[in-house]
Amino acid sequence: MTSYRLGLGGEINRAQSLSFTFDGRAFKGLEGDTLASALLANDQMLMARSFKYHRPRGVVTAGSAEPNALMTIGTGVRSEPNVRATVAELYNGLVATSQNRWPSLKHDVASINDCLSPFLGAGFYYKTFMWPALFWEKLYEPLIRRAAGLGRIVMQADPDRYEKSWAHCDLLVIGAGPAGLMAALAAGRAGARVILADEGFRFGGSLLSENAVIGGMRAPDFAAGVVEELATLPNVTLMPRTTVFGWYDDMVFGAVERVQKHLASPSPDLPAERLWRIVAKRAILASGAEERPLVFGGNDKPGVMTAGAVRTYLNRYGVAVGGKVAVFTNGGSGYRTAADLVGSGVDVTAIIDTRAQSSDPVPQSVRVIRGGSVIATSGRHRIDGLIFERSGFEEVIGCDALAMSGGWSPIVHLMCQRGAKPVWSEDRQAFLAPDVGAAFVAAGSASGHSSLGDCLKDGAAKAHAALEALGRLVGHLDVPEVEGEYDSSFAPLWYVPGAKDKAFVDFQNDVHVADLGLAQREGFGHIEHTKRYTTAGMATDQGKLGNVNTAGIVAGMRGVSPAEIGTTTFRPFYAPVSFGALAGTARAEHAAPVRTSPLHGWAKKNGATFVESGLWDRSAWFTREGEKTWRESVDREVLNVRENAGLCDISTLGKIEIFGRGAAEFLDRVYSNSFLKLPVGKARYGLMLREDGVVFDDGTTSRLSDHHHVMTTTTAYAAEVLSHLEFAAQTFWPELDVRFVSSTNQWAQMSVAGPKARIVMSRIVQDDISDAAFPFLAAGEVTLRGGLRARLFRISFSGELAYELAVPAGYGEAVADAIMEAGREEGVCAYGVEAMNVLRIEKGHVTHAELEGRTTADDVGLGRLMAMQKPDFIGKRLSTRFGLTAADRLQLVGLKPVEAEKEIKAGAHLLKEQAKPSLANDQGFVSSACFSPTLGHFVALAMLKSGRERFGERIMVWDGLRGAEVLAEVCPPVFIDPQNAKLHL
Amino acid sequence: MRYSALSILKQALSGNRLWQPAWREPQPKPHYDVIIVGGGGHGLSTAYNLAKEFGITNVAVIEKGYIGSGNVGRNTTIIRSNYLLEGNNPFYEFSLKLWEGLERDFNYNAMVSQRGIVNLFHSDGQRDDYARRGNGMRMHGVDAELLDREQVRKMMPYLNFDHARFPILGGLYQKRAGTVRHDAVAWGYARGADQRGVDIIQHCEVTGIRRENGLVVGVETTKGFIGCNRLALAAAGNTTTVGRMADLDLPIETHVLQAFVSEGLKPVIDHVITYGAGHFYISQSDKGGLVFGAEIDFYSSYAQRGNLQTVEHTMEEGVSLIPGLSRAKVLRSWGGVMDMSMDGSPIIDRTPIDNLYLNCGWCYGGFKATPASGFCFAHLIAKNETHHVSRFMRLDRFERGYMIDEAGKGPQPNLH
Amino acid sequence: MASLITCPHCGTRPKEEFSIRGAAAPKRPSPAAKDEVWHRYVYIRDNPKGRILEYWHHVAGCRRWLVVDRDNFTHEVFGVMDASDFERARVVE
Amino acid sequence: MPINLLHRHVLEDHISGFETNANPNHLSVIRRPVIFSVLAHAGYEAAVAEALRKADDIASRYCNPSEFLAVSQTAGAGSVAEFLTAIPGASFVDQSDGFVLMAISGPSVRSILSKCLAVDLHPDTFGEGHSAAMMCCHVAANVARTGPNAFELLVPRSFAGSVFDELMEAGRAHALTRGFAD
Ligand SMILES: Cc1cc2nc3c(=O)[nH]c(=O)nc-3n(C[C@H](O)[C@H](O)[C@H](O)COP(=O)(O)OP(=O)(O)OC[C@H]3O[C@@H](n4cnc5c(N)ncnc54)[C@H](O)[C@@H]3O)c2cc1C
Ligand SMILES: NC(=O)c1ccc[n+]([C@@H]2O[C@H](COP(=O)([O-])OP(=O)(O)OC[C@H]3O[C@@H](n4cnc5c(N)ncnc54)[C@H](O)[C@@H]3O)[C@@H](O)[C@H]2O)c1
Ligand SMILES: Cc1cc2nc3c(=O)[nH]c(=O)nc-3n(C[C@H](O)[C@H](O)[C@H](O)COP(=O)(O)O)c2cc1C
Ligand SMILES: [Zn+2]
Repeated sequence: MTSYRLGLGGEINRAQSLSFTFDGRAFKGLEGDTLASALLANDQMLMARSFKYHRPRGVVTAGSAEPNALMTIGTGVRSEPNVRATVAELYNGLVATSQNRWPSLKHDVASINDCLSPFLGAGFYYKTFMWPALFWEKLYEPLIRRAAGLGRIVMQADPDRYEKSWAHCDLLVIGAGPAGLMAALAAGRAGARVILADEGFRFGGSLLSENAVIGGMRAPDFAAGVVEELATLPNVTLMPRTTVFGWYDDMVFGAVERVQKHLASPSPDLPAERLWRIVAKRAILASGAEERPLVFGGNDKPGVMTAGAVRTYLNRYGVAVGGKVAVFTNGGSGYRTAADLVGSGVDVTAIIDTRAQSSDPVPQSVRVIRGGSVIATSGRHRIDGLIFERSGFEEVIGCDALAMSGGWSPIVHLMCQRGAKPVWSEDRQAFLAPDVGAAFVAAGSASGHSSLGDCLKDGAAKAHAALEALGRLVGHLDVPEVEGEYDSSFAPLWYVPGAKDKAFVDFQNDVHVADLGLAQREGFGHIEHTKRYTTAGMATDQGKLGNVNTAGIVAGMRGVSPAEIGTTTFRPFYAPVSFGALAGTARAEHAAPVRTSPLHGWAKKNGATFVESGLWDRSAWFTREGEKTWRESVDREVLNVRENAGLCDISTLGKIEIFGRGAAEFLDRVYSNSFLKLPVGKARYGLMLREDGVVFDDGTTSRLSDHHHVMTTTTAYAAEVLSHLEFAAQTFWPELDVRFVSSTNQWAQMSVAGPKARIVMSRIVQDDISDAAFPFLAAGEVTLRGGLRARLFRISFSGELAYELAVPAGYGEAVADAIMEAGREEGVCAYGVEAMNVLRIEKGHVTHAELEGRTTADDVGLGRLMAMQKPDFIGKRLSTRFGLTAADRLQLVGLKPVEAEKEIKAGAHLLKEQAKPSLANDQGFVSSACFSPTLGHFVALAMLKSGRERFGERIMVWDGLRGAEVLAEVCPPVFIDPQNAKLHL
Repeated sequence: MRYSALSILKQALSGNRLWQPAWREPQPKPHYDVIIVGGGGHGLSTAYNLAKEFGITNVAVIEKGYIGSGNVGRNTTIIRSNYLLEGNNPFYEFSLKLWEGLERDFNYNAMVSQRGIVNLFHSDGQRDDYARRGNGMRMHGVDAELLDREQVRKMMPYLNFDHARFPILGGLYQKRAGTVRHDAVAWGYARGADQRGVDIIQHCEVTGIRRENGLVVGVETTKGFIGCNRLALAAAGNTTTVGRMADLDLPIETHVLQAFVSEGLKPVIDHVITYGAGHFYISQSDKGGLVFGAEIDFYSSYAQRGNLQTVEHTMEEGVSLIPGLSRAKVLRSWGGVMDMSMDGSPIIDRTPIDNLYLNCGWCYGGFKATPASGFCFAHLIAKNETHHVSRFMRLDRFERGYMIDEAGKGPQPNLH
Repeated sequence: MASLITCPHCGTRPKEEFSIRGAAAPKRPSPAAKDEVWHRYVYIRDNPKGRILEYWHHVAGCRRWLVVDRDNFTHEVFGVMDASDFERARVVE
Repeated sequence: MPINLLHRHVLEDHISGFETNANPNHLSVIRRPVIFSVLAHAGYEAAVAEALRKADDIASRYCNPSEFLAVSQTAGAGSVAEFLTAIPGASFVDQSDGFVLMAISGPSVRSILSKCLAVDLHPDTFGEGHSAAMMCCHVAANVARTGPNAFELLVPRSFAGSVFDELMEAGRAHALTRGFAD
């Protein structure tokens, strides 16, 4: 037995044993364990393989910076790769599996890479694999790809729930160690709205791992006491298991709470994780300090870990990481670790101190080697000894674990995410948090304090300052006295010379000191180049352990101060965050809200198939008994509309109410055609341009009274058009008296079209709707039989005699039913957007298939709607540019196949007969096409170079993509009723 | 030193001690024939091409940071030539062809990986648009295939076919598209240019453009004045700042686009995929990280960092398209500042000042253009003549009404 | 900025409630202005790095167009005003 | 042929069949409120706001300085219209079918709503009587505080099903129940 659970101590519940498995082997742990501490308690030191060389690895840390001990937790669709065992809370039934090894963790074939490492130095792949050309794709790359990655994701839907929430506070405290607890307490007692968030599952931070006594209490008990008080304060929100991962503009923080990741049987009513956007007036970063590894030969072997981690396993989890532990340190932390180990009865074989002198208290009977350096370690799956060197002499010491301490770095990540760089302190030999303004400050060891007492005081003081700035009066917070402080100062040694094995700076990515040297030699000396060339700092821990060492070593190689080297850029995420948490509920069918039409129920009853159209569900066609394909239904609907009548749901069109004495003038300026003199009771088709002269949207506007118009827009552009109108009214012409409000949701709107539309509608509408009383383009309020007030417009998209009827949405279904009923004898049918599309193509009406953001009014044959005599309208001035009026522009034409049975598809291009397909020969494209049941063949609308001059020409419809070529005749784009006789029936 | 398996072997045996710097760190000379502002992909490629193709070697590339610190080093590495419009497609196809021979050309493995791109479509209208685009590509001899739903499912069974808000109807597939290792592009060009005599001057910011008698005579920099006969701007997101120094009026607005990488994962995504019902796109790098992105942040920004909302929105689209991503973790997000033009297409042209040349407007699509952009820009600078594949990419096209508006969104850069 | 905008009508709101149009400095010319002026208005952007005025539309809130005065490098917001007030003020100028 | 004027609430299908006794956290849907968009013309903004504020039976919901929603659960559409006609400088349009009115209340109401919207609903910043337009469940809605733990939402009709589902999802952990108000 080399590592084991102590008989006493630790913040674990010895009464609650938990079963779990690792690589199929069953183990037991205790409540309060992390997966890592439980594995160690079971003497499972080998936990993972490194990325590149597949070296055996154990844990290096006891926290969130862990680069090595990554494993997959869970099984099947609930498996999560790359979980750090050091932060994974143990639960009963947990299943953990090691990664990036084959066939097993112990025997990993790819560990051969380690022997090949001289050939696999930094950036080796940039220099080779180029010959022969095909080999890269066929051989090298597949091989490289096979080696890629660490864990494996299961590419299936995740059964767990996720959610997001907002939170607001006066003060956000990040980290619940001594500094954070005091800050939260000071602010909480003062009545401020406080949020205290900590990654850990238990508040206390380093207090849970330390042997100090605070105000007469054991450190963990002190922490528990503070937490207990905070929990009673209604203005304080405690957020354990919550990692603050990003600091964004305006004091918005992103945080992720692991709500149920630690539960054996999660509740279906709660999410697995919850994303928080925390809006804070002030924030305090009390994230502590990270202990730096020492960079020496063999520093990555299982069993080598930071001294602080050894203490945490010992004091917090009651686990001895080894039976014979050696310590390698450049400061007080190593001595403290040795003392705690000895105090718990664990054998400490030696303290090897890089410093020639030190005054740290040495535990009794422990050998201290001053001015020594470890240059190699031995053992494979766990170290069994080390070689140290002093004054030219080497000596071997047996040990089964090695605690190392290379000094401390404040964890300043979050404060550097918005551009500020950390500042090198010669004094503290560390990068300190930058000044980012008073709203966000660091406290405790994150701000460079090292003693526990100072951290406590600093937390309270920073909270007081924040509250004062917010104008809250605060009283004084008594900070208790600390007994058992130790001196955590250190004398940095970036790189331990004389290494006999690789000395790693980035454990996960296997970046060792030689790689850094190579990068310098090859000109990748800037720290960002060094990072990119060697991949140091790019692994899942993002260099939490290695980056400062890298800077120090590069500085050493260049003979400058680390201040000159600096750090690489800190970016979100402080720790990796799941896609799931960031996505929340917006996934699968809930990816975007669904809009349903007031006639949805009616459509469903009538056999509709729905299609997504923007956010709307629209009825596409209505299947009747016996119809096997959508085309059968659509053909029937079209013919029926042309022969009898049909009812189509057009509620999705945008509807905008426009009020004001300036409304007519306003419309005249936003439409290209004239609207000033539109009479009350009339509708008009209008074209809107963008300021660059290109068509923006079309629609109709009706004048209901002198100062009240109602505009309809296309479904797709409803929101854009309203915004456009608001922009024009509010910024171009704020002096015009005009007001808008959308009424899209208020109305169920239906088009009743077909030669029999009037007969049908007159059974519904009380008012006289004869052609004389209600001619084409009439618009106004009417009363339905039964008394309902409605709006009626005589507008036609289909080319038939047609009415658009709008009724309050709640009555939509009833009215549609009534129309169907009233028109039963006339054969009225329901028709959907597919039939509507056929009808409009036959009639040559354009939609956004033609108005595609590059077309002018003239291109689509609507040049007459450019009222150039108006002094101004949006788009007027730039519409006359040469390129927009050139003779060879694509113009709207109709196409019909020369051989009637041939199909024309939208998306095909056009070629002169006999011409070869090439860009130079490209004549245009088919914008819309359909089978016309009315004509018995396919018809299409197309955009053709100088098209209007080419009626009668034969043209090749080239669809190489789908292997089709169809000869077609160019014709005017209106296939039915070019005289518009039907509209005036 | 030529890079090859042999050189690696030799070096390894001598402890990797004799590798030479990939490029020199020269002091600026007082005067160059051509100065290029911007050590991004386009600037370096231009320098490389000037030297290699047009024999102009007295050239300096001036970069304010380290080379590759701009968008060439922070993009999502997608290369493709599936463009719709005549103004774009031949140019990007030319570029793709250059990618295909690039590595042996500049003796650097940039890991050009033609794994294919699938642009998914989710409505009939979108299918028609992609068909039009695909046919346009075919007309120009570019490979394109229109996949139906089942063909897409076969290639990428992990996409959300059963519970999608916007169903996948199919995709436009370009096999020859793919990804390239971003940093290696900058480094390969830099090394190739340096070997041919180009001076790459890093950590030197251009702060002014000096003119005499209307012509540019050189640039003021943080390392002093440097003279030149011709000045070429390739400053991407900072184009306006540099252009202002010569009083250029530019149709450019600077915006930030974010990109993301996940933790390293065993390969699961072989292709480049774009989501047609949103803006999400993704591929998996040879290291195992999922590299992905979505929309710009919509506001003008010169800061290389983005907004949480965009981050969330990107993940929402990602999980909606690929449900299996839910338990994968995002490692890092970053931003790049882009030169968004008023029609979404680039400019490679002369300027009103005779010896000042302009290369900009790449929006979020200029990485794939790097080889062709460098070639055409070098052609223009060397011969004072526009290369025919870039003939539509003119600065005065807006005045003349010849916009190259792929998205059809008009003069609002953040909509492109 | 840009995580939160304080709307003069609605108070502090997240970015997702807004849509952004772009630079507010260009002012729509009079119909009689020269072609060159119109071209500049539609296509040319000062695009300075630093303090800018930008049109934001509070689409999910008051639906007013706003002019946001902010720094596009630090993302600091100096002020937000209703676009109509902004336009009226610059007419007076 | 007189038409059978059956009015159908858009949430009918979402709620029927799930009737429960109301829990402390409850979402109640008002079946037929009267809702008008009221637009104040230039120069009349303050006067229109004031007139609405004073009206009996009508709650005024703020959209922007010149736009309000007048909501009544007691008055008829006709009488509200009559009242609005009398306000100088106001235009208005009936939107009773354009919005769905939901009342949500209970001890956890703020926790539930903070999953749906970004605005700080702390009583110090969003007190009783306060209302504003904001994004709620990805949709532009109007939110009003009607009591210490009570809010009313006005949601565009076409989105109401989506918003309702999201609210229920957000309320899941808080045992949120729902039903029509009658
Ligand atoms: C997140 C993101 C994803 C993208 N994804 C893709 C993609 O998948 N595919 C694709 O094709 N394109 C993509 N792009 C776009 C592509 O990266 C850019 O269009 C392209 O890299 C721009 O050209 P460049 O490489 O020359 O620019 P940069 O690399 O930005 O080069 C410009 C250089 O000019 C320097 N500079 C600026 N001002 C000065 C000065 N005053 N003095 C000296 N030097 C100066 C800058 O420091 C910079 O290094 C993406 C962009 C981003 C931001
Ligand atoms: N030189 C030194 O800096 C040094 C050396 C040795 C010991 N110490 C001791 O360490 C202690 C430091 O106390 P402290 O309060 O500053 O820190 P701490 O380490 O006790 O607590 C920091 C807490 O912040 C949490 N945290 C960090 N980043 C987070 C994030 N992004 N989101 C959520 N939670 C996060 C951690 O989980 C941890 O609980 C003192 O006792 C001090 O004496 C300091
Ligand atoms: C294609 C691509 C892949 C990347 N992969 C990683 C990665 O695996 N790990 C990592 O830390 N960063 C990765 N990065 C991000 C870089 O670390 C860095 O954030 C980015 O290049 C922008 O630079 P900056 O963050 O220094 O500003 C990647 C970047 C790109 C463009
Ligand atoms: Zn607002």
